[in-house]
Amino acid sequence: MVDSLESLRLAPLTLPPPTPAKAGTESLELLANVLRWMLRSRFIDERLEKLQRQGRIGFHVGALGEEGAILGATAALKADDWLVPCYREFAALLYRGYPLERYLDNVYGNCDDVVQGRQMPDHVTSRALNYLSVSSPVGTQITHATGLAWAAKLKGERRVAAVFFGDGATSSNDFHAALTIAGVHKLPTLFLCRNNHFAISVPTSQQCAATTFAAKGAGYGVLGLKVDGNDVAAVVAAVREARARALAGEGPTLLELDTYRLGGHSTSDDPTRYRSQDEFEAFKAKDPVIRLRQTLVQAGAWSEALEADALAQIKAELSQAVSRAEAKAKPPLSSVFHDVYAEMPWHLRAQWREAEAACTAKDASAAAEEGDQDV
Amino acid sequence: MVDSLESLRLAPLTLPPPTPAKAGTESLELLANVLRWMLRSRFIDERLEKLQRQGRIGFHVGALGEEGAILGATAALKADDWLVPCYREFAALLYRGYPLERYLDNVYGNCDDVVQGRQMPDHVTSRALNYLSVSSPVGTQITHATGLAWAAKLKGERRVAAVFFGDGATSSNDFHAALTIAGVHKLPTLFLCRNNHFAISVPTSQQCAATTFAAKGAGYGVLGLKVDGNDVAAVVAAVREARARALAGEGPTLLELDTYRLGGHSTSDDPTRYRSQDEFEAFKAKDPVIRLRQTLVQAGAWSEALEADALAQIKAELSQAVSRAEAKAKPPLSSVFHDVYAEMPWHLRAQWREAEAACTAKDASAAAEEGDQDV
Amino acid sequence: MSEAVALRQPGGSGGAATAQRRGAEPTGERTLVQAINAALALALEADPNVVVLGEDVAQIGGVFRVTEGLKARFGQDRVIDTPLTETGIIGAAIGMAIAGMKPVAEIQFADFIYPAFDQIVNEAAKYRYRSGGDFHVPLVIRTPYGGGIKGGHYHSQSPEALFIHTPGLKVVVPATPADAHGLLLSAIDDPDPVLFFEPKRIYRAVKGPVPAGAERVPLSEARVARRGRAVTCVAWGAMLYEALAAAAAVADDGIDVEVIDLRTLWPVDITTLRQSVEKTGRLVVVQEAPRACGFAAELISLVCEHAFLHLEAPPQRVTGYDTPFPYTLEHDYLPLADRIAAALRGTARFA
Amino acid sequence: MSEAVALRQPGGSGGAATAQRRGAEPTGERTLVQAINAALALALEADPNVVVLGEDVAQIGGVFRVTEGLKARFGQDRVIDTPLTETGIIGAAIGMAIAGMKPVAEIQFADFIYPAFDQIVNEAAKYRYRSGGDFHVPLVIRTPYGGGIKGGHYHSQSPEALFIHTPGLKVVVPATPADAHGLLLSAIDDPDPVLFFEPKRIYRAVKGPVPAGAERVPLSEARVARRGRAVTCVAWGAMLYEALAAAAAVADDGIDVEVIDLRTLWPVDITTLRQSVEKTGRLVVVQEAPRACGFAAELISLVCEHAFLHLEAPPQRVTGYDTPFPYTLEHDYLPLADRIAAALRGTARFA
Ligand SMILES: Cc1ncc(C[n+]2csc(CCOP(=O)(O)OP(=O)(O)O)c2C)c(N)n1
Ligand SMILES: Cc1ncc(C[n+]2csc(CCOP(=O)(O)OP(=O)(O)O)c2C)c(N)n1
Ligand SMILES: [Mg+2]
Ligand SMILES: [Mg+2]
Repeated sequence: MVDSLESLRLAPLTLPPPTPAKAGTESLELLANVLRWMLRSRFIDERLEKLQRQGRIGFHVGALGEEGAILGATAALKADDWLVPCYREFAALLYRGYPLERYLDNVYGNCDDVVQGRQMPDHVTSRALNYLSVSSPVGTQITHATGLAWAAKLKGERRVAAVFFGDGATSSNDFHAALTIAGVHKLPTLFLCRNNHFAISVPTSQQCAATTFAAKGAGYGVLGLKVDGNDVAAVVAAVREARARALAGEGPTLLELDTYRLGGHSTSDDPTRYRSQDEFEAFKAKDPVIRLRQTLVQAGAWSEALEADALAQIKAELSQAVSRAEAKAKPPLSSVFHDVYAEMPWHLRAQWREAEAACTAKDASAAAEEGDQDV
Repeated sequence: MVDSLESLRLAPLTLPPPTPAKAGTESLELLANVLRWMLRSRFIDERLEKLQRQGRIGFHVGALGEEGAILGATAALKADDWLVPCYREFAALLYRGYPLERYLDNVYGNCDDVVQGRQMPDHVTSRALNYLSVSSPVGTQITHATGLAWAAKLKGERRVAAVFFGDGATSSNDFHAALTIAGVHKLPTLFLCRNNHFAISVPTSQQCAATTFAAKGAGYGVLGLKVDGNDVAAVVAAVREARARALAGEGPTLLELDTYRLGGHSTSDDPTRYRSQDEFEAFKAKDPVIRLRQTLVQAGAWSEALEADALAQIKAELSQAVSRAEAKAKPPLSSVFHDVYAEMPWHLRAQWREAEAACTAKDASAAAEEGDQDV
Repeated sequence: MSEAVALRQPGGSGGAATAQRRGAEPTGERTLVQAINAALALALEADPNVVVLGEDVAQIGGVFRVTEGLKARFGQDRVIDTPLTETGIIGAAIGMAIAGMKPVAEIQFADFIYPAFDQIVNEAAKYRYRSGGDFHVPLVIRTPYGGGIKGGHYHSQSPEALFIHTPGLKVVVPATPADAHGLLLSAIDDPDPVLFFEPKRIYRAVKGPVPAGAERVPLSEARVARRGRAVTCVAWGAMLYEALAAAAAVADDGIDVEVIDLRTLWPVDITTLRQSVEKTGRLVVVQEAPRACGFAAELISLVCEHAFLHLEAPPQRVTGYDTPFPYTLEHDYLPLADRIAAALRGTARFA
Repeated sequence: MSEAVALRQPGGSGGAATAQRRGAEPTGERTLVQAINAALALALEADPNVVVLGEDVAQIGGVFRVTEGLKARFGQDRVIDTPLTETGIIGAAIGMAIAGMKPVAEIQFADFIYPAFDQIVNEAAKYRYRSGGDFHVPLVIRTPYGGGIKGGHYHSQSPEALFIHTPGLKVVVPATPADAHGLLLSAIDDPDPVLFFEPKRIYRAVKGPVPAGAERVPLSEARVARRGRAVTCVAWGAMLYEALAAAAAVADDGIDVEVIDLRTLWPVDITTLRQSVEKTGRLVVVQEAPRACGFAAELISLVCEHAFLHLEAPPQRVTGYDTPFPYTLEHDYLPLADRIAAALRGTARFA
C-alpha cells in the first residue's frame, strides 16, 4: 500500500494533469461530481466576497484555488468518518449534505444559525454530518482529531478522523502534540495539511525550513506524503489509501496537499501587499478547476452544458438562500446565556435577567426619544 | 563538516569504546579532565541521595549514567557560550567554575543560596557563568536557547546557545517551537537531547514512534544527529562540530545524545516499578565512566592513583560544603518579597509588612507557650 | 503547628470525617488518595466509555500513586500513559469526549496545566456554546494542587481563579475523602468540563470514611464544616483544616466561627454563602493562591452584591502573597491557621 | 449609541485628548494605531536592542497595520515575521530579553495568547525571582484586545485578569493616543515583563494629540478622566469612553460622576482609587471581560480593604457576562454606556 502512495508523492506538480486512468479506481462520475462542487464552492466564495464588500455580511474566509484539495479529500471519505475542519472548508460540509440556507444562516449569524450568531461567519458545525465545530485559534482542531480517532479505535468502530489545517498550523503546539500521540498509538487519523503557501502574509519559506511539510512525518514515526493538491484525482487516491491504511491498523498519515490560495486570506486581507503578480499568475495557471475540467472534458465526462447547468443551479440556490437568511431576525437575547453549560447555573440566570432589564430600558429610552422627535 | 558528523552518527553503540584517536583532535588531557568531573558528579549524586534519605535535604535530581553526555558536551563549549540547563546538569555548572559550596547552598535553600531558597534543590543559576536558571516545567528552556542564539546573531557575537533537554521534552510545545524558529532563522543553537530512555516511567517507545529523536531534525530543516552519548570522545567531537557549523552560519543542530539513566528519575522515584533488572544490567555495562576510564587507562592517561586522588578530593570538598551549607540560616522573610519586580510595588511592601506581623505574632505566641511550659 | 493541623480531621457538621474522632475501625478509613482511586475504579467499572490518561498514570499509577492498580485491573487501553504533552493530553481528551467517551485526564501537577491552557479555555470551555449545543465535552481534568509539600514555584500552585474566570468550566476542590469520592463521581457524570483540583498536601494526611457504594456528592453545594454565629470563614482544599484549626483557636477567645467548605468553587453555592454572612455579618476568605484577582476577591464581590447591608466589618482575605510560591519559607507564604486566626479576631472585634 | 460613543473624545482633566474639542489642527491629531506606531519607531531608533517580532508584523505591518512601515525603515532583522507559534514568539523573546535585548512581541489577538501562556506565567513572570535577580526579562507583549469589532469568541477577549493574578507581570491598557504612546515607551523601558493590551475597538475611532518627542507616561499612575463628587466610576481601554458617556448622561440627572482611567491595571494606582472613593463613597467598576474573577472583583476587594468605612453603597460591577463573547449580539454583551448609566444611577441613589 505504501508503495502506491510513494508513487503519488513523486508525481510532479506540473501540467498537464494526470489522466483519470492514473487515479486508479476513481470513477469519472465521482470526479465530475467533485468538479461540480468545486464550481459551487467558487461561486459561493465570489458571491460572499461581494456581500462583504457591500457591508451585508461581516466576514468571509474562502477557498479560492484550494477547492481541489478540500473537495477531493472530502470525496474520498465516508459519511461516517469524522471530518474536522479548519475554517476554510465550508464546501466540505455542503458536500456532505448541509443545507445551503443553514450555511447562510451561519454567515448572517441569524436566529436560525446552528450556533445562534455566537461565532463569526463560517464557524459552522453539524453533529449529524460528523463535522466538528470550527474554531478560530489555529491548529487546535488537530489534537481533537487524534482524540476522535482514539475513540474510534477504542470502541472498535470502522471510521477514521480526517482533519484539515494549513501550512501555518504545522507550527502550532497542537500539530506537534497530535502527531506525537497518533504516531505512538497508531491512531486512524488523516492529517490533511492544505499547503496554500501562506499563513496570512507569511510564506512557507518563513514558516519552516524543511523541504516539505510531509517531511515532518518521519519525526513522529508517521508516514508523510506530499501530494499535488491541485490534482484532484491524486488527492482522492491518496486520501483513500491513507484511509485504508488507517483502518488496517497501520496508523496515521500526514498528507501535504500542495495547493495555492488564489484569494486573500479572508475578506479582511489584501494579498497584493505580500505577493507578486507574477507568482500569482504562475499559480493561477495550475488552478485545480481548470485542470480537472480539462481532464474530464478530454474523457468525455464534462461539457460546457453541464458546467452552465451547475452554475445556474448554484446561482439560483444561493440567491434564494441569501435573501432568506438576510431576512431573518437576530438570535434572541437568551442565546447569549444558553449552552454555556448543559444546565444554566444561578449566576447566568441572574445575568440574563440583568441583560433583559438593560434591553428593556434601552428600548424604553429609544421609544421615549422617538416620542420626543414626534413632538 | 557534515560528513564527519555523519560518521559519528553511524558509530555503533557497543563496547569496546572508541580509541582516543577516533576522537580526532580531542586531547587526552581534556578527556581525563572530563573523567575527573564525571567521577565528581557521580560522587555528589550518591552523597546527595543519601542526604535525602536521611531527611537532611528535601530532594535531588541526579545524572547517574548521563555524566558522559552532560560533561562531554559541556567540555566542547566555550565559557562564553550560553548553557541552558534542564534540571539534571549541575555538574555542567560546577565544571564551568561554580563553587561547590554555593551549589550546596542551593540544595539546602539557605540564606546564601543564589535564589534565596525560592526554588527546589538543583534549581540553580549563574549569570557570571552564562548558565541560565533551572525551571521545572519540561521543555520551556528550549525556546529560550533559540532566543539567546537569536540575540547573539543579531548582535554579531561569536557565541552559541546550547540547551539540554530530555527525550520526554521532545514532545513539549517548546521543542517544536524552538526548532521551527531556529531552522527558519538559521540560529546558532545546539539542541542537546539527552535521550536517557525514560520520561520518569514512560519509555521512549511510548514517547514517540520515530526511530530516533535525531530524525525529528528533518521536519524543521535542522541537521539531526544521533551520537553515542556514553562515548565521551564522540560527544565532544559532535558538539564541537555542531558549534563550528553554528558559528559558520550553517544553522542549528539537533544532537541526540543516546545514554541511559542509571538512577531513578529523582530521589522521589523508584525505577524498579517500570524497568527490568535485565535491561538495567545491560545498560550498566555501557556506563560512560567505565568506558572512558578504560580508554584513558589504555592510552596511559589515567591511573588508579589519579582516580583515588580525584575521589579523595571531591570527598573532602563535599564534606566541607555540606557541613557549611547545612549550618547556615534560612533566607530572611524579605526574600519572599524581593525580586518579584525590579522595584517592590506598594502591594508587596504591604504584604511584606503583613508577613512580618504574622511572624512576630507567631514568635510571641511560641515564646508565650515556652513560658507556660517553664512554669 | 501547620504540619500537625494537616493531620487533623475536619470538625463541624459535615459528618464525613467524624468517624476517626469516634474511634471507628481503621478499615472504614481512607486517605484522599485512596478515595480518589476508589472512585476512579468505580467509574471505570460502571462505564466502558471512561478512560484515564496522563503522564505516568498507568505503569506506575501516577507520581502520587493515585491511579495505582487501575492499569492492571482495566488494561492499558483504558488507563493510558501518554507522551509528555499536556496540549496533547487535553486536546486528545476533548476529541474523545466529543466522540462520546468520558476521559479523565491527569495533569501531573496543576503547575503544568498551562501548556494545555489554550485547549481548556478556548476549546473545552467554549465547545458547547460555539457549536450551539451540537457537541459538548464531558471531560474531567484531575490534578494535584496547592502547596505544603516543599515543591517550590512549580509543584505548589493553585490556579483555580484562571478557570473560574473562564465561562464554561466547573471547578471542584474536595477537602475530605468522602467528598473527593462523591464529587469525582459527580464530575465524571457531568456533561461539562470539570477541573478537579486535588489538595496534595492532604493526600495522605487526612483520613476519613468513604462509602463503599457510588453515592454522589452533588456539585455546587457547599458544606458547613463548623457552625458558628460570629464570623463566616470560607475555605477549600487543604486550607479547610487551617481554617478549622483557627476557628478552634479563637473559640477559646469566645469567637464563634462558622467555617464553610465550598467543595465546588464554581458555580459557587451562593445560597449557603449568603445565608451565613447574613447571620454573621462578617467574612474572612482563605485562599492559598496569590491574592490579586484570586477567587477570594470574587467571593467578596459576590457578598457585597448579595449581602452588603449585612456586613458589619470589612470582608477580609487571608491568602498567599503576590509572589511566586517559595520553597524554604513556604510556611510563611501559606495562609496557615495563625494568620487566619489573626484575621478572624480582627474581623470579629471590628466595630 | 455605543458606536457613536466610541468616536468621541474623553473629557475630564487628562488633557490628552482635549485638543480636538478645541479644534486643533488635524496634523496634531493621531489615532491610537498611529500613536503606537510612532512609539515603536522612536524605541527602535533610540536603542539597537529593541526588536519587534510576531506573526505578520513585518511585511504587511500587522493585521491592524500597527507596525506598518517599520520593516522598511529598520530592516528585517529588527522587525521580524515569525512562524505561527505564540509559544515560540514569547519563548524566543524571553531568551532575547535575557541576553540583553528589548523584544516587543506582538500576539495577533489577545485571544491567541494562550499557546504562550506557560511561557508568560511560568517563565517570564518568575525569571527574576527564581534566579535571585541574576537574570530578568525586559519583555513587552503587545496585543489587540477587547470586543466591539464583530470578532466573536476569538477576536474579542479581554484576558487581563489572568495576568494580574500572576505575580511578576505588569499590565497596561491605554485609552488615549497620548497614553498609548507614553505608556508604551515606559513599558519598553521597564525592566520587567509588561502586557500591553491595545483596545482595538478604538484603534482608529479615537484621535488625539501625541507629543512629537519621547515623553514617557509613568506606569502605575491612573488618570482622573472626569472629576466628580457623587460616584467613582473606574474604567480602562475602550470602556473608558462608555463610562464617560454614561457620566455625561447621568449628569443631566444631577449625578456628578468621577471617572478614573486606570491606564496601568497592575500594579494598580491604589492612591488615586482610594482618594476618589473616600470622597464619593460610591463605586462602579466597568470591565469588558466576563465577571467572575475579573479585575473588577479585585478592585472592589481592594476598596473594601482600604476604604470600607467610606462606602455608602454596595460597590457595583458592570461587566461582560460569564459566557463566551458572542458575535451578533456583542452590543448586548458589552458593558456599554446604557448599562453603566443604570448602575451609576442605582449606586448614586442607594441609601
Ligand atoms: C493561535 C492563533 N494564532 C494566530 C491566529 C491568527 N491567524 C488566523 S489564520 C492565520 C494563518 C493561518 O495559516 P495556515 O495555517 O497556513 O492556514 P490558511 O489560512 O493558509 O488556510 C493566522 C496567523 C490564530 N487564528 N490563531
Ligand atoms: C510541562 C511538564 N509536565 C510534566 C512535568 C513532570 N515531569 C518532570 S520531569 C518529567 C519527565 C521528563 O523526561 P525527560 O524530558 O526525558 O527528561 P529526564 O528527566 O529523563 O532527564 C516529567 C513528566 C513537568 N515537570 N513539566
Ligand atoms: Mg496556509
Ligand atoms: Mg528522559
